[in-house]
Amino acid sequence: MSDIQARLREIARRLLTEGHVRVFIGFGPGFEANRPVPFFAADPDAADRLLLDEFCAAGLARYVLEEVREGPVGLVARGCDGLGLERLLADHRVAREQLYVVGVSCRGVVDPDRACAAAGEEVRAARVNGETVTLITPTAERSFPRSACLLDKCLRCQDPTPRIADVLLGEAIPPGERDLAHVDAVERMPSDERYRFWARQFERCLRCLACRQVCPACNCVSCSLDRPEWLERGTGLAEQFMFHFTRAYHVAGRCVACGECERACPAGIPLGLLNDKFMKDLRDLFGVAAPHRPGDVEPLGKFCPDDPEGWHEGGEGT
Amino acid sequence: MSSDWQPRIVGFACRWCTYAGADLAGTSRLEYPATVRLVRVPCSGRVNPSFVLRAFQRGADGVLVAGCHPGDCHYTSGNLFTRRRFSLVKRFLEYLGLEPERLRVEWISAAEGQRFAQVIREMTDDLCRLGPNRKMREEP
Amino acid sequence: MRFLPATALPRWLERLRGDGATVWAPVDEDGVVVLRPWEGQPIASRYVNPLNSLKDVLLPRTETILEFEGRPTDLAVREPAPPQSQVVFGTRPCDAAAMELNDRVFLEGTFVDEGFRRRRETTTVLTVACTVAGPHCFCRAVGGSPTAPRGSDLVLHPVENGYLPEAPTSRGEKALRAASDLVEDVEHPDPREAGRTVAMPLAERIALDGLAARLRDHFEHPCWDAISRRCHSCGLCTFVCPTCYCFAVFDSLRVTRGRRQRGWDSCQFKDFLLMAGGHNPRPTRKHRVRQRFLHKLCYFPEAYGEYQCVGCGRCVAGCPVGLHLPAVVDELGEVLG
Amino acid sequence: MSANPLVPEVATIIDIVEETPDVRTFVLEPDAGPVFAYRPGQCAMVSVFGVGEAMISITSTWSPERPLELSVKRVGRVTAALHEAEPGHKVGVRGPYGNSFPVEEWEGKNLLFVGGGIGLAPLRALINYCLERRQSYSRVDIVYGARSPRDLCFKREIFERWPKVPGVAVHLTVDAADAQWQGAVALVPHFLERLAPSPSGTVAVTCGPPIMIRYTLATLEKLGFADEQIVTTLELKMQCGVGKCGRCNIGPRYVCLDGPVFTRAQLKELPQEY
Repeated sequence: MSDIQARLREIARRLLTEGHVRVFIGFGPGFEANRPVPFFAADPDAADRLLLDEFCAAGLARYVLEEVREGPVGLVARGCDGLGLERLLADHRVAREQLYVVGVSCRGVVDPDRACAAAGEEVRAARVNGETVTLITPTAERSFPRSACLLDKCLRCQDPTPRIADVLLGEAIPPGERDLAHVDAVERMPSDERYRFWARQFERCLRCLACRQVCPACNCVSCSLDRPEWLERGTGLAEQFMFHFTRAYHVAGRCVACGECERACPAGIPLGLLNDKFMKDLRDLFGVAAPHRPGDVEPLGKFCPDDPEGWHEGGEGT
Repeated sequence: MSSDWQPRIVGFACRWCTYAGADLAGTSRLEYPATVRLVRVPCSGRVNPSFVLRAFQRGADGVLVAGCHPGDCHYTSGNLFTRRRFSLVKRFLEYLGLEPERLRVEWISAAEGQRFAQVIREMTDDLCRLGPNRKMREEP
Repeated sequence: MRFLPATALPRWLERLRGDGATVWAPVDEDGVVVLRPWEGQPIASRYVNPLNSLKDVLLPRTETILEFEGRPTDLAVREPAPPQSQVVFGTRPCDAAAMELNDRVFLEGTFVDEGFRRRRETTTVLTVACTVAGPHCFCRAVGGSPTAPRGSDLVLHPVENGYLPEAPTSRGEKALRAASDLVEDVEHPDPREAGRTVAMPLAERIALDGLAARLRDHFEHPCWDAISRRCHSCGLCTFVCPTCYCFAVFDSLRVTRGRRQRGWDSCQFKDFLLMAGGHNPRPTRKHRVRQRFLHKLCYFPEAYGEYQCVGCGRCVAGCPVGLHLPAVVDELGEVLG
Repeated sequence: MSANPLVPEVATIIDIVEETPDVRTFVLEPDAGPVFAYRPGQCAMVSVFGVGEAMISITSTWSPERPLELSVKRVGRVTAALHEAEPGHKVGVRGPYGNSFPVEEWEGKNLLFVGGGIGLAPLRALINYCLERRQSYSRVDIVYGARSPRDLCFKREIFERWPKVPGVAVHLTVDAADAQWQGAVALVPHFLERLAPSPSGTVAVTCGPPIMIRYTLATLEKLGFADEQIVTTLELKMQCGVGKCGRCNIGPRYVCLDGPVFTRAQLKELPQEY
């Protein structure tokens, strides 16, 4: 990665020096060494503080919305960031010529808490290989399965490489199939148990709106979730269901599966299970790619004359 | 639950077909339980899925979304969007734990008074078996 | 010194519940530890802090102020019944201290916040002291300690197979009386001392001395632009914070019946100060992030003589972009010297 | 009355006066007991049950038997709902909130009131208070402007009652005249500059939309008014009115407790965030 980081800095410096972009968005050092934070390099020298490692967790696409107001933006993009950018482009929230995308392939981001639990001490560095992750601690260097180290969102990733890069650093990794098996497990529950499962999840919801604020698909200028006629401010269970139903439905067919909502949720609500349910049914009923590729007509913005009637074939173990 | 309990069904009915079909059921003196309150909408495509959830929130035991048969939409294609949308929404509400019988989507034309009455009879039977809905419902 | 065996815990809580109180305890829900009304379910033991703090108990997410019924010309308004007594088990010393900070806001000054007062006076806080600090903890940097009794009615110091209870208040002593037959006498050194040796690396890294005074003159400092730039304007930090208390008042109406409630609100939401005419005094992230941190680090100390932070670490663990209090203190320290 | 400061008293609207196309004065009488005592400049939280609450400055001057008057411009959800209300309707009211104009400190001085649009509402309470104690104050000048003649509030007072009081001058202006308008056509700050009142022994009190206040303050400064001689009121979003909800603070000050009345000197001490 360090070679790619050096090339990234070089490109960012050039873009800023030549005035192609006003700001370059990437990652910079965070308060804790294994938690880099989004960083905005506004001058060529700041480009040297850009870093790129296995701990860069936050999605960057959403920042573009605000940053392009002042001029063209450069940014580093993994597969998930790339899909987020495609979402914003398809929604006409930004224009392609306002962006300079430096693509990198990503094999997964290490969750420092999870890795620390696996390694038993603070993790200083990591290498993500094929099926294993090597964690480097002050005392040892050991390998663990991906599921013991990576962020949840990365375990189901289907797009390691962005499709819209202006320049790609390193090798492209071909896209795969999104694994939606975790949806099946919920579908198999009896309906009362399923209701209790979701009620328990939603009861924890603080309504902090982090899921919406980090989401590249939740880019509307004004949101029905802020309007009391659509969503009352009370936090009773009924309103929590309304909130989560509305959030998930409004990104149905538009969600790019970047997983940021779930990563951001402080209450550990498995928001991916909601988004992926729509994704699975869109795939099974209407043959929509999972996730739907932004740019084509949205799956809920069109129809086929011979669409199936999905309500006859719920096929769930109720 | 007392034996004379009757479910409350909120029916969103397209004015061009189902609403007229319900009228026909009435003028034909067809018998069906008085369990449904119809909300007339210009097209089944007007039914925002939030309406359905709101109805359950505020005390509906069942919800019917009904419009013109595919191909017969007064606005050409409104019900074709409905078909896609409610294919997903119905499955999603079941995924959240709602019993499948509580939400029905039906195509009922202005001539199908019989069909309307039959759907309400079936729904009422199903809901009587299930009892009052408590899921996603707000505290009274 | 008194000793409460861990095995006696459920029986004790059951007795407290039997007295008609709602008992809250940390339970593990799908891997997330949450304070919940306890009805005999297994009590979580391995946690740094529950997702929700004492704030959830004393200043609930939503609370009814009044109910009304009738027509516009003939309307009856009634207040809800006063809250039941509550017992909270398993809160940490930082959260207990946070409630003393909220006491300053809600119980002092021209007006007393009646909703808060009633809950506060009928709630017994049974704190479980910390024997280890989590990676995000920094209570020591803001004057707290893993074993401090501030804000607690009873502090339970965990030792092998049980707890050493310490009752700073008579309310705590009363709660402990319900366990008088379960408590044994043991010899043990002062358990508060253990708090001094708990390693807390994050607390070592931030320096708050004199920061309030330095911030006063830097309202317009350009650093606020840089600090706030990565903020997504969600309300996560404010909602998980045990000391943040901002609320909104809102009505709901069902034909002829309705209620007025208050519920948590966040100064980080863009419409927090939006007025009916369209004027918004804090229209940008910079305004809002600055408000949050100046409130905690400058305005609150000016009014009450201490920082509005107890170092619970929830913002550190939660913020999706690492914009939490220690990070901001660190960044401010760099630019303000 | 409830021990909970957030619980309002129920009051009945006994009269509604249409001041302008979008301003109405609501005359309220609490259903149980007399109106709370209040001073000029203080506010009340008014609520339409089922819609919400809004902080409104009190337009009447207090006396034990006088009903409460609130002049409300239709701008948002609550004020729109109030405008839909009719006499006989019940509303909630709680208060009084905030500080008030330091009228005792001003005794013996000249008073200059500068109002714009609905900004005359809090000034009306103050002006009537001072005119009821006419002998305590020296010369009184009332400068008032609105967008158009029909947008001028409290027409009976500005045209008839106030000008008749000895030593009181009412100076009216509009941004845009209509066919009947004989008076000045100018923005309030410009109009004020032309009138050029003397700062000597004078207190200037100004209330109006933020943009008018900004330029009025500049004009007053140009005319030689010191910051301590200039008084204004602030308006910020409020939810509780009792210093708890964390909404209306400007730095360490709460508008609901420490305001809404501030001197310009006090405002300069605060972060510029209002």
